Amino acid sequence: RAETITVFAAASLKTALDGIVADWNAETGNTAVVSYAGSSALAKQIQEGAPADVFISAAVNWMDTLEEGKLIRPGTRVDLLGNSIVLVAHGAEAAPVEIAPGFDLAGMLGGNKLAMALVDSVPAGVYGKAALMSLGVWEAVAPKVAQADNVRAALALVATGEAPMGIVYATDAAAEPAVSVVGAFPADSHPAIVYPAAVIAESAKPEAEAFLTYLSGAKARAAFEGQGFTVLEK
Amino acid sequence: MTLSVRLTHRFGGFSLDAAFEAPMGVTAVFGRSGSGKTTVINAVAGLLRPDAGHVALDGRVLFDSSRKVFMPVHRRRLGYVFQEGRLFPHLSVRQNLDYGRWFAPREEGAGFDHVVAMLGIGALLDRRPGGLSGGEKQRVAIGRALLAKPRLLLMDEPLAALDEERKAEILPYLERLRDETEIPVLYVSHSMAEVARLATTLVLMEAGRVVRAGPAADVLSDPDSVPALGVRTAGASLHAIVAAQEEDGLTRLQTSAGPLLIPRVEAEIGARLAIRIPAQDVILSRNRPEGLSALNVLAATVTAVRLGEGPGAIIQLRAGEDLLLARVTRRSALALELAPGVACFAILKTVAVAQTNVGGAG
Amino acid sequence: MTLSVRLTHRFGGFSLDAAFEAPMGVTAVFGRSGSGKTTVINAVAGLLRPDAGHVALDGRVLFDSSRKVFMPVHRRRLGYVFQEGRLFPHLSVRQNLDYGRWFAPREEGAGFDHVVAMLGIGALLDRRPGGLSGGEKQRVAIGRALLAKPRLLLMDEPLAALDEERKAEILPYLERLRDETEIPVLYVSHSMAEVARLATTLVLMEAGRVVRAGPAADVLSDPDSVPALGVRTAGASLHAIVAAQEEDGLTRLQTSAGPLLIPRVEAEIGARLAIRIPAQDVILSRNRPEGLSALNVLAATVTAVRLGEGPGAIIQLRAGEDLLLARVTRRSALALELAPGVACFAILKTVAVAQTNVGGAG
Amino acid sequence: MLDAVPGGLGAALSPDEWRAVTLSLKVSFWATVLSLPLGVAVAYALARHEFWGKQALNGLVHLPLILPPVVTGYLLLLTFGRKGMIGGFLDQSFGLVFAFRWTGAALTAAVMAFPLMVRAIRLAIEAVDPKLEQAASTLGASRPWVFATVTLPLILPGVIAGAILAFAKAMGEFGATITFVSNIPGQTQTLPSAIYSFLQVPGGDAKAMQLVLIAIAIALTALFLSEWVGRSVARRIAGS
Amino acid sequence: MLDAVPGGLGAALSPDEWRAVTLSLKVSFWATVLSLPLGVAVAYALARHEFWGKQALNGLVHLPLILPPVVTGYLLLLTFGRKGMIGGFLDQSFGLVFAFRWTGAALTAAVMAFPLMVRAIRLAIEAVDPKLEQAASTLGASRPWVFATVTLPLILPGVIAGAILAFAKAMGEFGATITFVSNIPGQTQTLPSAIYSFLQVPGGDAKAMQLVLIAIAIALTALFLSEWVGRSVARRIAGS
Ligand SMILES: Nc1ncnc2c1ncn2[C@@H]1O[C@H](COP(=O)(O)OP(=O)(O)OP(=O)(O)O)[C@@H](O)[C@H]1O
Ligand SMILES: Nc1ncnc2c1ncn2[C@@H]1O[C@H](COP(=O)(O)OP(=O)(O)OP(=O)(O)O)[C@@H](O)[C@H]1O
Ligand SMILES: [Mg+2]
Ligand SMILES: [Mg+2]
Repeated sequence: RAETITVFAAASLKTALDGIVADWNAETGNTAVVSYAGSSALAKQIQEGAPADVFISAAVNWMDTLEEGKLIRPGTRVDLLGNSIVLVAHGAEAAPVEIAPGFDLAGMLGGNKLAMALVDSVPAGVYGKAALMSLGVWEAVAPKVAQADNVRAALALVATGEAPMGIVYATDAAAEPAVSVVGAFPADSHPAIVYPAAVIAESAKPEAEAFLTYLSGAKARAAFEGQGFTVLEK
Repeated sequence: MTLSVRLTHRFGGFSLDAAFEAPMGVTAVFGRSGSGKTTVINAVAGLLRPDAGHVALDGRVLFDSSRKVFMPVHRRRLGYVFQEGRLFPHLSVRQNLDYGRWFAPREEGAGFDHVVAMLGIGALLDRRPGGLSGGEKQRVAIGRALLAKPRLLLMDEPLAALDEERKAEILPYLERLRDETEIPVLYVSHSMAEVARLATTLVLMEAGRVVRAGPAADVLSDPDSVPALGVRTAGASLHAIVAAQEEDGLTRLQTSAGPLLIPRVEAEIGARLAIRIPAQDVILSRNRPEGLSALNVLAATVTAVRLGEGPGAIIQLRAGEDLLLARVTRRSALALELAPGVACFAILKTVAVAQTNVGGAG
Repeated sequence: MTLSVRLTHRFGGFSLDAAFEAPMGVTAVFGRSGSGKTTVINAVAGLLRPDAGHVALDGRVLFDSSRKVFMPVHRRRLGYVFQEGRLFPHLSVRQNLDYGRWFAPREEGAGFDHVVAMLGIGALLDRRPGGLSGGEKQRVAIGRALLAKPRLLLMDEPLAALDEERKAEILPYLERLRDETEIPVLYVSHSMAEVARLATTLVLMEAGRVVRAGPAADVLSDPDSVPALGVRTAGASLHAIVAAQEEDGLTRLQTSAGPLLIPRVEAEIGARLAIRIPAQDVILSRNRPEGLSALNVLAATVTAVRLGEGPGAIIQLRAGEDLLLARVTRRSALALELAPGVACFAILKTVAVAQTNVGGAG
Repeated sequence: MLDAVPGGLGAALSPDEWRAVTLSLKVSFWATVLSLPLGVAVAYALARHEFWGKQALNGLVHLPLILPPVVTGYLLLLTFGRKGMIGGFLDQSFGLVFAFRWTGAALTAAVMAFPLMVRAIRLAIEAVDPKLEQAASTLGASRPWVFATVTLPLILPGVIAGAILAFAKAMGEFGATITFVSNIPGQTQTLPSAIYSFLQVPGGDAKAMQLVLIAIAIALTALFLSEWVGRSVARRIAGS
Repeated sequence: MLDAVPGGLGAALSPDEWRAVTLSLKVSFWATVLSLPLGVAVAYALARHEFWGKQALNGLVHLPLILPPVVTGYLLLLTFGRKGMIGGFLDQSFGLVFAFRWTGAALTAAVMAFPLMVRAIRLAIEAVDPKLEQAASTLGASRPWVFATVTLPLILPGVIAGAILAFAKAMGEFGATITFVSNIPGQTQTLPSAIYSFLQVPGGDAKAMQLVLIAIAIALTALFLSEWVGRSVARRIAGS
């Protein structure tokens, strides 16, 4: 008997997840439909009783909130994916930058802006700010930060040359030909970048857990890695 | 059916305080520009809620400030011909004409084709009001009001935009309306010819007040109302019966003062007519004149003489059972020694009795 | 200054094909409702771009379809009094009146206070047009046009919404305008009294065509134009010189046919006047009548007799150097054996010469 | 019908994308049609009546214009969601569910477009000469009849303008919709939501632009249609 | 001035939030004021003239209504950014920079609000009787004079309505603004951006709602003011 499950997923997962869902549908005969939106909107919708079966968040804090609210099925939460943040610069062949404590990012920017996602609310921005703080350069850079409402918008600012540099996910940077990655932030300079996933408490469909399992499978792993994510081991 | 009106109302600098009765027939409201005629008619229509007063049509109360009665406009069943047409721009002429019929009872009344033919608007039926000339618009507005089969017709200078011939064509229809139906008409006009022809009752207004009101014949033949009417518009009416249709295009009438010849009137022999004789169209003579082109000479007796402030005098005459007014110069009045009781002859040109001055006896 | 007009234009079912010259003075355009009067005036104003034709004012080309000249409205310097007022609702009466003055040259012309007093709108100056009565609106519209100091005045039934007295007050001003300034006036009216009094030139229209045009005196005294004018509006003009102001309120005039007494006219002794005598106010007699209240008897000779289709006849008379028209019944015409060459007397009531029929000699 | 659109644009769209297009049309259509009577009524009340709470109503109508769409969507989620006050009531009483259904998308679109619709209609009503309405009532027409036979036909161009404006707005509405009903393909994924999804991932721009062009084409068609209708109505009124 | 607002709301706001409030006011004000003349001109052209490309202009004006705001913001970035065609030109020729400046936020707000403004004004113009304009021209007024002395005063209520609508829309604009000029506290962080930020983190709702109330208060004040002005203008016209 074919079943339809609804997956709420962070918008940045779309490319990889669309492929995986197509495979899963074909293999199982079930149907998974994915609603892509910002993690905060999806989480709030789940709080309001959205008919979701699986939630894949880009923000740990929203998954924590749902868990505290007993809105996810106990024991189903997994840290599905990992990502990293990188410093990008405008142009296909920008010179690499060595990212180390106290590096002169502010000096490199001069009078220009550093594009990031919202540093207090959007995960990529939060991670980026944490990294700059731990490297001791936030104070100097803060006035030069232009915050976009999501990573893609931040990337667009660099791609158009509006801002010479930006901090974005490695996954996003890789696919944009108009920018080049000039440096990666050390993994220990910021909290681990994790995409948690879980089955929603109200979901009555066994297929939801099966889908979650499938996401950790080999085929899915290949698809995620193809987009630059790291698939975290359980 | 009788309309009774008692109103007071204030606008900024203007205050209205008017009361009159409008019996069956046409009640003309006559007065200068700004004297409050439209205001009165709007209050009767319910478009204006006056400060105080009482309006009743045939016993049915339309407005009573003391009892807080105010009947909504659409329930009053009036036909209002506005000073400025107010045709519906989005409807064709035909649809404009039909508008009131949706709400009118199915009872018989003026037929569509009849009204259209009478007003000469047959060729316009499929046009929109936007492209009509001023007179065409007003004719359609009259038709629209008539076809709503109203219990009271309100007309605010309905013919002002029409040419004389068109007026002469429409007036008889308004007369027939007056005579054949039981619809009272409240009629505002600047034209004394119209008023005198149509009005059975006359209300003279000045600065928001009614200065004279009463049966039109009385008001018009009273020398004292001449100042209010304006000297050039005064005149009285003769009652007459159609005696014969002569072959040279004249109609012979019988009045209590003798025979009268006027341009042909389409009326049955024996029909009763009222002939308005403007005071300034009457010439007086002490002895019976001979060899004049004027065909009508009536024997009369002077009943009153009113010398005006200017060079004129108004002479009231009894001719048979009717009263006539004649306007002559003060000089002639003295020369002819006109005084109450004096016998004289009133000379009247046949052609001076215009179509607009002949009406069915009101 | 001369306005020359030659136009053709089509609207759906209506086609206009009119040509006339309007010299200095007042050119009245007269015709039934829907005959195309407003269309002509709009084309002159530039509000309508006719299909073809040529309009020039005093040699300045306003429109020429062959040369593709179309002068924009605001450069034509016209004063247009519209059939429906068209006051600016957002401006006070004073600001409405002042509107055209912004664009008018500073040269002298009708003064503000003068125009306001003449039109009796002094009390309205600070009001908005919204609350004005119909007649009040029209008076303000006239004032606004006059104060724009136009090179040509276009008036589309400007007095239709006014009462007789107000008309009588405004008409002399329009006459003075005609006589004292060099502004030609194109004047549309349904009222022959107005037209006859004001017009120096008359253009009769019927169904989009000019059926007669020429000096008003000629057109009006020509028995052949009676059908086009309407029998009741025909009449001719006598030229006269003020001879004396009598003490009983009459003015004695000298005409080429003899003396004439009319109600007092405020004019200098020696002033030239034109007196319109409506055809239906004239009584004819073969022998000099005695003892009548009518004070004016002029010796005359019949020059033409035109029997109408109805019971009437129009008699053209020569009285001194002027032509007169008299409307009598066919029966009287036969009884008095009126025929060209016959001598007779024209009887005229003094009071029949109304203020509106006396004009400065045009 | 839409599948018949030949070549280029159509051929390259996935079934989900096609569904987003048709869903957007459906949502915008119903949002416009169903809110129109209310829009006319509110516009009439605001234009022609004085009543207690008029300014409050006026403010309420305009709120969606003033608030960031996300906020409006969130407020809708809180009130019309299944756990929300009104949403819960409607669900239990009439089985009418908005949350995460296309009906919710329509509700959102209607709410977001409402101020535009009301403004346009209200201006049209204010331009109707009350003297014409008076004339109709003297001919025997009661208030509702006057409205139906005189006011409504005269404001038709304004109503059409308002409706099309609302339709266009509904076609473009995104922030509130995705916040309230999420972005579930085939159920609540409208064209703008689909565009958003593509803009969120690397390499999605081309696809997004393709959908943007479709959105523009639809909205402009509606717009030009309304211009044409409005003009022919105006011409009819001006006289044949 | 705004700092003087006593107690409650004001007291609880951080300096950055205050700056967002004042910036939003500044951005909306200038966006409205500066686009108004163009709005009137475009509305007049659309209402009263036939010209080549009229429908294209009409479509262009409406685009921001139809497009998801992100797309509009992105297109603005491409054209008015410093590397963009127009933006680069303006920068080099006049030193006028939009990117990351409040001027850019104002430009975005103006663009987004433009269709609303034009619609409102256009409807008002269409309601003016051309016969009054004709009357003015017979009195010697040239086209521009007629416009200034007759048309403009008569459409004033519509212009005010359009301006306030635009102002309200500008106060609420978020998606296009943040995409084009991003969110730099004190420079381009408008009230909606601040609200959005709070909505992105768990537990930020209360703070967001506080800002929402401020936005509502400002926009409604403008709205009621416009109602009042519009009404008193209408009353003046109807006759004292
Ligand atoms: N709404 C209003 N506000 C202020 N004054 C008004 C209003 N309506 C009418 N008036 C004034 O009341 C007076 C009477 O106006 P009304 O329209 O009744 O005159 P009317 O006798 O019909 O004049 P006309 O013959 O010129 O039409 C006028 O002085 C007019 O200015
Ligand atoms: N825009 C238009 N479209 C179609 N027909 C028109 C238009 N304007 C005028 N007409 C027609 O042209 C004819 C002449 O109209 P016009 O307004 O010139 O008449 P008029 O002589 O001024 O009449 P009135 O004395 O009634 O004002 C009428 O039959 C009218 O219906
Ligand atoms: Mg009146
Ligand atoms: Mg006309």
